[in-house]
Amino acid sequence: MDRTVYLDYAATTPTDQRVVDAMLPFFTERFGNANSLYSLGRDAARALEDARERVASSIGAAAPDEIVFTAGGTESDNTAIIGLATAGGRAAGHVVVSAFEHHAVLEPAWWLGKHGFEVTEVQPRTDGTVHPDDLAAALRDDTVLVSVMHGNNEIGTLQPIAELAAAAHARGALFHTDAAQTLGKVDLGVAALGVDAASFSGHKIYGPKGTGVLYLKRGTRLAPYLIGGGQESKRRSGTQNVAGNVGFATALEIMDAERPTEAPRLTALRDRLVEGLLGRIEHARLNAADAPERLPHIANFVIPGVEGEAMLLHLDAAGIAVSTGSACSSGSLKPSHVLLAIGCPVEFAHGSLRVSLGRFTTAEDVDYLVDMLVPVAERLRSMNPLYEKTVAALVGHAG
Amino acid sequence: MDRTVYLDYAATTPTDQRVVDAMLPFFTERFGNANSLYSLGRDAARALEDARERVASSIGAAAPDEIVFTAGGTESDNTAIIGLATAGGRAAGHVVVSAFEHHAVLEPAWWLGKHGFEVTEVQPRTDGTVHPDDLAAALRDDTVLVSVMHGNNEIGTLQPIAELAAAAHARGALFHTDAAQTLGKVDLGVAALGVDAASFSGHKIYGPKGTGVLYLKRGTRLAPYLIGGGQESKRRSGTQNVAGNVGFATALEIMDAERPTEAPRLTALRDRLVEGLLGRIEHARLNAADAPERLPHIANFVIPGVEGEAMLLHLDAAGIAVSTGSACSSGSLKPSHVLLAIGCPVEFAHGSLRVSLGRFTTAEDVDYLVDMLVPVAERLRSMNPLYEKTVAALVGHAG
Amino acid sequence: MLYSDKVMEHFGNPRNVGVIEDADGIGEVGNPICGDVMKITISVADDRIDDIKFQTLGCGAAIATSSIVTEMAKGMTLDEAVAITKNQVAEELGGLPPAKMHCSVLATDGLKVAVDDYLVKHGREPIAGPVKSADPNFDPHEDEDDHAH
Amino acid sequence: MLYSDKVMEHFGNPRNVGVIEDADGIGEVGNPICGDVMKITISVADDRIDDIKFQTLGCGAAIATSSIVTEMAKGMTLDEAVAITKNQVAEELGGLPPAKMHCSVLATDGLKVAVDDYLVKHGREPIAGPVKSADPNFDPHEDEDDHAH
Ligand SMILES: Cc1ncc(COP(=O)(O)O)c(C=O)c1O
Ligand SMILES: Cc1ncc(COP(=O)(O)O)c(C=O)c1O
Repeated sequence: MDRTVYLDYAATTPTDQRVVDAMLPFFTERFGNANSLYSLGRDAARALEDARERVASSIGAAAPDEIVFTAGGTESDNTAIIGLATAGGRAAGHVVVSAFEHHAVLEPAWWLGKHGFEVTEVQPRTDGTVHPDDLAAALRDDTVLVSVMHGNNEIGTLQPIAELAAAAHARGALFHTDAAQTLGKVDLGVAALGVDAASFSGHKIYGPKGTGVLYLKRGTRLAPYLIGGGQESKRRSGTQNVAGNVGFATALEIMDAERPTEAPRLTALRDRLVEGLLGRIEHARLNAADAPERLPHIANFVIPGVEGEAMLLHLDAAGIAVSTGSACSSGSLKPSHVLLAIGCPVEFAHGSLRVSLGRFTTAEDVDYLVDMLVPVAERLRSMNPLYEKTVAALVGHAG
Repeated sequence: MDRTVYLDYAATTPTDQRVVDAMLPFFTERFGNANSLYSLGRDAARALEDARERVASSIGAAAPDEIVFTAGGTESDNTAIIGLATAGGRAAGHVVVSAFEHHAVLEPAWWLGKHGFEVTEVQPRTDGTVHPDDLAAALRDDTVLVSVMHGNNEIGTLQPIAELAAAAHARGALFHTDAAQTLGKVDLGVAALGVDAASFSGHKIYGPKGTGVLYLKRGTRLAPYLIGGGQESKRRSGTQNVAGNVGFATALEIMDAERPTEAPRLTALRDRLVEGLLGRIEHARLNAADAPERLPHIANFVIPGVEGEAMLLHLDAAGIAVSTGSACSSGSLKPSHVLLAIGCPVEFAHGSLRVSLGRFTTAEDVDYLVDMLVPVAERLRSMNPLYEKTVAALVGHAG
Repeated sequence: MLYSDKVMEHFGNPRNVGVIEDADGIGEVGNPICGDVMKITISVADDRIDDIKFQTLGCGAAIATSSIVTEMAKGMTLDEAVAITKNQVAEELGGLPPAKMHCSVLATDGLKVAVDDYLVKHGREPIAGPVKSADPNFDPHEDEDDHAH
Repeated sequence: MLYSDKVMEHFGNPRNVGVIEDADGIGEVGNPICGDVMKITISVADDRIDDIKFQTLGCGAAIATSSIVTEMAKGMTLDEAVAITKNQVAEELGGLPPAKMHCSVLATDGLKVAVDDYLVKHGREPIAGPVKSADPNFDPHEDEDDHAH
């Protein structure tokens, strides 16, 4: 295979060389423990605080101490959901999450549901958006926490966070958003969003894997999740990953610097992809096509009559990396809970294709994907014993 | 300041250049998400599984799937303590930990104590060792979990884990050990130790910060702590830090390869330090001096009449990095819980000095520390309004 | 989750794809809700599987197990074909990831149903015992621990 | 936790270290169990602090605050000296880490006790109100959240 085309930037990104360069000194030279008093430790602490300030300033936090460094989006989400709900020893209450959250939010919400809390899942509508009215209807007097993600990782729809947060606050609940997919990709100010907490992940923004941030608005009580030495002002224990956190801050700054040109470039590429793919693959559909707002870099399709994994493997043989459903539960037989939540029929959800573009994507890459997908879809459909039935049903529906 | 002498290897280590080199490709080139199906993802998965096998083989695990990669010693400890105690939905029971565990074990044990469990802290004896008889006396019919650290991070004493684990097993309890300080530094076989779970940290073995491992014996039930995408066979969610985990495995292999020469070298340096320091600093004492077994690289002293932080800062001015108490709670006014647990009087515990040696330590470094400590101790004692009283008390005691 | 080379080879170049017109036996198993559907058609001569073809909607393992089972069955007596176990299919492919073991059940089930169909159509005794496995879409992850923190 | 340059400068080169023989007033505060002990000796002339010396067992901040408080107090009237607040001490040092604010209390307390000692010894009215702060070893971390998971 000659060509390699990576189109799964929503799953993970390469660490930018500039980020690696910024991290390198902290492995071998500036390796101190940021909690040590001597000069090597103070140097590490200064680098860490500098990284904290840079992150705070990028997301418009009121102060650097609103930034807690974690080991990833999952840890940030777990900490936020369980830590906010149980802060101050609270052992009961009502929690609302959207039904198409990442599992890093859903699982801790379900955990709460088994441990004294009641959990409501708000359904997004078919446009891939959680509507403030639907959230308002789910809120109760004893709702303590609401979590709705900023940008959905599978279908790329943006949620009206400011309105949702206002609705939650109006009922006295805290509001958390999982912004792992939006950080760096859209203008993101925590004050404008009006959230109490937000989760971010380094490896989605060309930073290192195993790094993350939890934004925690000043005065927001949190039961820390990782406990021990009391680092991060007692909000997250464990020796800080100075290199990783410097990498996170550096990656974010690069995103910020390049966004003015990068966002429109990706949007144009995405539109080219959508047009090309829908034009050439019969019966293909763009999921959540009528979303009011979407991320520039994610497009999610249903290719009826085709199974996702088989499609992926054939595209892989052509050097193309894309994903079906979410990347984190490969081997799972379950169709994407996100697609089901927005009303995609389960038999089509098995044939979903998520394409996500990034820093190194070109128009040729996008065209190549479409060119390669045409024969793959044809081949798999010809092997599908039910394909005729499927098409008949589709045409019936569409009519 | 001309000379820099790092003598705090128990707090953290520089990442070995060979480890950095092994990690580098995984940032920019081999950056796939290990859960992705396509070739870049499979490549990452293979590197991850390879790292898992190397770690498993180093610690003598029965199979690679006994290795769970985490983001550090703290996360491994939290996961083990809470995850083993609450596995299968268990909400009550008795847990035993030693009183001089790292806070990454103590805090989750205390958390369990507030959430349905009963917790007993076994006191180590003045030799810095938890005696199997003392553990046996603490065990009950409803004891579900015992955790005693392998090597103490402050005083460097080794615990008789095999005997302690046997005692726990005899009463039907699981046994976990925090081996963050012993991994790579002593021969460590989980089968010989007979433990059900063990925690390790990358940055203590010249690997990257923010990496760790939880060894989990096959068949041991665990309630996962970080939850979400179900990575690490559902035992630890979050996109795996492939670079970091490869770094961990590489660091461990280097430790294993060099231990035959490094352990005796460090032991000799440590003995030289103990002799030099006790010979030249009046009234200084080695803590847990009569321990049956100790780590080659840690020595902990009490310098009566001297306050630890002030001593550290003066040594820092001479380019020396050492620690007092544990590194993770700087700013804390509390004297080391470890020293108190082994019976060190609180007024002396404020004047503790932990020196920990490592790969780049030379005899000159050790001598330099002693040379610099002599005037520092003199100066601080001369500023201590109670020094005469202290000495009188000491001489009385000693007599 | 990594597939063996043999799985990938069969997935990329599946043998015996298609439908035998006027087949002697037809087996259709799975359903699109679960994401796996397999159709096997066989022609039988002298109680041996003379020709066999499949169509499969499903993942890489589903296609590879379908392919290999047709290869294995071709030329076998009906009794031999029916005796093929899911473990033999997996072994023949150099192993399957645990999460994908159910696919080999799909393949052996499809074959059994096709043979059964032939037997019934020809007025013979159907296969003894259940033809299809209880739950070919058994999810190996469902046995997960209760999360507790 | 980072000290300001000024803290480090006073820690490294503390002013007025020692004990005034035949001091007019002596203040001793803190205790070795808490790890902080400070002794201030003053000589007084014309109701002014003519000379002042200290000895301190304690951390960097304890030594630096002791040093600066002696510099500040030297030449002050007794009333002025007694009025020095912990915040003034911290400010004069370019700030103190939150965990170390209690050290500035130790320093002002030591000074007050020494002045009080002088006043009492000289048959004068002692300082109005409590001389020592309630709890100079107040731990700022004790207000931590309950951990819950
Ligand atoms: C929306 C969302 N939340 C959380 C995560 C988890 O982040 P991480 O992989 O850093 O744990 C991801 C990506 O995996 C994500 O896309
Ligand atoms: C004995 C022990 N356990 C746990 C830890 C915590 O490890 P980490 O810093 O990787 O979270 C440390 C070191 O900080 C340690 O020395």
